[in-house]
Amino acid sequence: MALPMLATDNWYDIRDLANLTNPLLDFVGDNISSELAYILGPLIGFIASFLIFVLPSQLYVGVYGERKLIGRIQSRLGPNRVGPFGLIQPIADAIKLMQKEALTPKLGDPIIMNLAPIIFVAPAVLLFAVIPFGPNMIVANVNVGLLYFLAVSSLPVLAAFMAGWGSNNKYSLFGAMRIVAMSISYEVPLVLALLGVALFTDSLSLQGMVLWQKEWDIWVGFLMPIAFVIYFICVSAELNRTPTDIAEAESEIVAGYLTEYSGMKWGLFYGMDIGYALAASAFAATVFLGGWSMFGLDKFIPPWLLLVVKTHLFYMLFIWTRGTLPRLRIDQLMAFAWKFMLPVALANLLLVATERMLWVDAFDSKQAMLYVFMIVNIAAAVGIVYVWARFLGYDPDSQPTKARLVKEAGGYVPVGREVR
Amino acid sequence: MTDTIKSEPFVLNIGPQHPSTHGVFRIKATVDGEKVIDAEMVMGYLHRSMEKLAEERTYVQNIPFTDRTDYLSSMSNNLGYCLAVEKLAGIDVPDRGNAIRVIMAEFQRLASHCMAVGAFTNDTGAWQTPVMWCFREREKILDLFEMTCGARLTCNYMRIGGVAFDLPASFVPAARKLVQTLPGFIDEMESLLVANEIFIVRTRGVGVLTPEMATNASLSGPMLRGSGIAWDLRKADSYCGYDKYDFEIPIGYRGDSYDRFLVRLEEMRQSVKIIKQALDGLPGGPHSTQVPLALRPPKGEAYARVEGPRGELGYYVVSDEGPSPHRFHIRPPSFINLSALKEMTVGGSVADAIVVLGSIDIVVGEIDR
Amino acid sequence: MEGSGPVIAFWMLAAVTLVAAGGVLVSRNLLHAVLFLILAFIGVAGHFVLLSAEFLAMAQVIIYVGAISVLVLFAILLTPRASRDNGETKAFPFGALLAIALAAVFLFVINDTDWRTVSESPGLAPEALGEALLTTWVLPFEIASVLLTAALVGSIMLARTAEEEAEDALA
Amino acid sequence: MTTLFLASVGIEHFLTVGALLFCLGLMIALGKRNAIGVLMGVELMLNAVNLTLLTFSRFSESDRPIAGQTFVAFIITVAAAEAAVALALAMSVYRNRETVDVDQINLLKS
Amino acid sequence: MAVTREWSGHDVAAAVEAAVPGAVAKADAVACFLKPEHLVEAMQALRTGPETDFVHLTNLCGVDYWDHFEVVYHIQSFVRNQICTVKVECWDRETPVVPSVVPVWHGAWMQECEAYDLFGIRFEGHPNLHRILLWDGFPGWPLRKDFLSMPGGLQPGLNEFAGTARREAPPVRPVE
Repeated sequence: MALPMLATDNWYDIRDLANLTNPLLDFVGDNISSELAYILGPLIGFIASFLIFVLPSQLYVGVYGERKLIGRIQSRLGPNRVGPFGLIQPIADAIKLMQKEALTPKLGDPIIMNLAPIIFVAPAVLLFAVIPFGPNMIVANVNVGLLYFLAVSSLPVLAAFMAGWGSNNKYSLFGAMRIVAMSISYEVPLVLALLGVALFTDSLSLQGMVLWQKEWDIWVGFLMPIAFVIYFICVSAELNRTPTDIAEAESEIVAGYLTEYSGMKWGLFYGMDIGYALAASAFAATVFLGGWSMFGLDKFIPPWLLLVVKTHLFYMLFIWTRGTLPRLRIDQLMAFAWKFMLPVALANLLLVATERMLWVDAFDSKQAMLYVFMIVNIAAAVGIVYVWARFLGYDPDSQPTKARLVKEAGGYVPVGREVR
Repeated sequence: MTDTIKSEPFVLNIGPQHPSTHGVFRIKATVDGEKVIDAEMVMGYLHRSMEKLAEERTYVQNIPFTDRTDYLSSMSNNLGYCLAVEKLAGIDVPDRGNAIRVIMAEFQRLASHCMAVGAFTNDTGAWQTPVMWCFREREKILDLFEMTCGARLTCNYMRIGGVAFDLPASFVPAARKLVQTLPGFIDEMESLLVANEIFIVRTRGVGVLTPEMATNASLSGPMLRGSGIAWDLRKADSYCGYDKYDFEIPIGYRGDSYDRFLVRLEEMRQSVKIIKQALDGLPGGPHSTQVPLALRPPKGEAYARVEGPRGELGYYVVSDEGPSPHRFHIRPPSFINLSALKEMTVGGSVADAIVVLGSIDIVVGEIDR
Repeated sequence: MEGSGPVIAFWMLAAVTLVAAGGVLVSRNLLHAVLFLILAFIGVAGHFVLLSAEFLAMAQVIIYVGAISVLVLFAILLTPRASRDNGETKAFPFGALLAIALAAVFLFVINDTDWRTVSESPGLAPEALGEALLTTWVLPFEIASVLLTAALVGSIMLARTAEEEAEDALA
Repeated sequence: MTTLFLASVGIEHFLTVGALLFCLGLMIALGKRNAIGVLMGVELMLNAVNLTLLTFSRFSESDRPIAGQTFVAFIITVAAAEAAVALALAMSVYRNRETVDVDQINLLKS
Repeated sequence: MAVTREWSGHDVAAAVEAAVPGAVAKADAVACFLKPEHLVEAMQALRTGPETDFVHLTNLCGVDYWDHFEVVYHIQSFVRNQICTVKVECWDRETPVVPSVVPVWHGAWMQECEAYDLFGIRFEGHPNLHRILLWDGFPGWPLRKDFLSMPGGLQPGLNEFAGTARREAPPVRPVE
């Protein structure tokens, strides 16, 4: 697929950092033997992406922003002691964690337990490989980027399981069992939701999806609101964020599979949890929110900056839900995935497939029709959710929200016989 | 075909150190997968033998002990003990003293229910936000306590025959200002949680207590009222002139955890209502009657109880005409409210057990004394 | 397949895959065996990428690593500690002999046959696979979906306890 | 084999890996006592077959190389179904017999 | 003004005598003393009687009067808004035994455990009588008046329980 280039591809044009790295890679390719280039290429890409995206956002917007924002939600200040506005707090935390002793339970499985954080870290970094940051800024433009993302994001579940198993702690085992059971359930509606996107944009590559959205000037998130919401719910379940953080439910099973971890081993889990959340947010920004494109605005603003901003706006949703919602029980979560989200995702897929067929065959790929579809789909989303919820017997207004009031003390008052 | 065998049941220790046991309290739960099939309570980690110690101290010296049983509602504890001794010795309290006692007890109920509601929502998994909001309001109430008696948590404010000091001049305006803002806060909590779908599914039908079960298990307070039994000692046995105030008893529908939560929220509203009336009709006169420091009540016994935030808070005092009580027994509501814990948790999941424990609203200092 | 990149990758992947498979064979702890198995699956997926079948490589990771091995882990968790031993039966030497003999035959055939090969990859995009599945192979495709449904229902029925069946009958 | 064995990778290499993997899987499937262990061996064998099929699809002269990939897709599908059923069977056997040792599952023996 | 009616001991005695003749040992202005052998029966009558209707066991505690123990029950009715005090005397200091009222009120379960823990009063028929606040093997019954003057000169404090003295000659063995 020919990529539409920016106005200039000079190396000093910071709107696309690829302009800067490509001459460097060319130089490497010309002067160094190809064996070394194979090693150097990923290394440069890794360091660049880490510097541009993972490290700064993780430390300063992930950790600091989350703590600051959740502090404001909880009507407190958040970190404000270390450095100006508490900005150096994440670094102070990291130093503190590194100084702590890394404990291993005597009866645990030390190999598995120590291996788990390492296995947990690797996929979080690998996930960013297929996220396009700009027209040329993509580490690996795999033509099955969507599948790659799904495949790699199924690996941390194993690490969490290993952590829970190796700790030889009952709470940890509970957490491991819960995360394994949940990840299988939530993968299904997630894939079905993303299938609709792949169907409509006619691409399995993330860059292709961004280009489609740029071409037709519409965001998939608005075109398929059901898929967007299902993606958000499923991914928050897989990431263990409230309201679905049952695998490390603090008030029930202490910290789930993290109970026995301490020091930097715990720090890796904590940091990479945010790393996964950021990766999932970047994925959502790419697939549903137009990626680095922004209705022509990306001509003037660096596209990678657009993506980063969108990513963090989406990540804010995670923090917001975490700060406000209680946690569901595991059987309720399972029932929600299988009884509610799966049928709704199937209905969405049917709807989207029909529209795609109509759009290509009957309407000859007219842009205006996309906006019509958008309005139809938003209406349909509300309708489908409402109808299916009613079918499952959910009635929001049937619950009393005020206690009954009686004037006089006495014995048992049957329902409906109170005195106001 | 042999009998079907499920996965191995194993014992899960919830506590003594656990984020949701609200202190050093332990449930030995036997679980089968996620399902609790047996629950045994282990307590006593905080036992300080207060009942024994009280037998060696004079009646007045015992008031600070009562602060430290239920450390979240020390005013109510002081009140219950003072009422018992007054009943034993036949001492009358002046009107102003009674009104101040009512104001303090109701503020204490508000502060304690703030903690109860916040901790309960924290147990359901609302990560700290409601707790922090509740703390914010509770701090304001504790500021008032500090203004009155110099202490925030262990107030030691009530005395036999009245209260320790008269209210400072700035108290009434400050209290009025606070009472104006509190209903808004309760509305805020309601809008955050009451109609929250996740909160409802987590608490509806969890830990259901029928009225018969609740009565039989000697429960009291919001636990009893959540099951639909209209029983409030402020109404039934109006001590301290509670019959002068106009308020209502909130009761629940089915006796589940959600009902208990609703009852607590509504009780906060009613407390605000009572405080408003008490502030409006605050009588003049002395705040306390003179009582000899070395009080020697006549031989006999008295059982006085107040409606504490957690339920019926009773004090049973036996006198042998000595300077210290012959027997001093506290009827701790959270201890006795635990009687129904096993019935409520067995059959549910571990997550439900935590919610049930949160809805009981235990204070371990009071359980173990 | 020329060039040092694919060659290095192949040797590394082959080593990882075979060592992991050997680990499944020798590890006495069933859980360690499953973790080795996952490593072997990932190695095979790497081979798929080398063979320019990216779609199938991703499907391999999603299905084998994300689903099947997780399922195996779940089954191990639900059986008690006593049956987590991964020892060998008495028949192991015969099985091993058979397998070694088979391997000898295989290796002989592989090296002795004159394979008529193409040097460059046919370059199959995922679209081609999809088109093949829904045109030429549509009947097997449908049969496979029916099979999956049947397996789903069947495994649920098999794994249910009598107690749960009684509960469902009441509901 | 015109080039050096180590310096270039051809069909033989992939086939060798597939064959060895198949034989290891066979050894596991035939020799393990635990039913779940046996299942792991079978999965490895299926993977080896997949690898071989894809190798032929990539290297063989053919007018329809996609057929190999289609076969692999079907095998993966069937393997998933097979794993689910086999594990459900293991669970069921464990419940009724309290063991997943294939040596002791001998219901048909009188 | 709604005030809970407090029954005098004589009223309770009359009500008990009407239902279970011979169950009352004595009665005074405060409390009605029941005979231990008729305790459960009489309590059941108090609980179910239409006039009495004492459905709620509010408080249960033991009292040590040097020569005998009393177990005090405060029971109340919600519908009739009344409360009364019932007592049982127990004159055997070595092995005090009182019938358990758990069959009547489930709420007595933990309170009887507590009374057993602190006074050593055994409640016959209790489903699971154990030390609830103190640990098993705690020497003596701390709320008894003679706890500090036990043979062996036992004094309160951690040293006494953790040290060697207890291991050599435990002053008072727990009953179980």
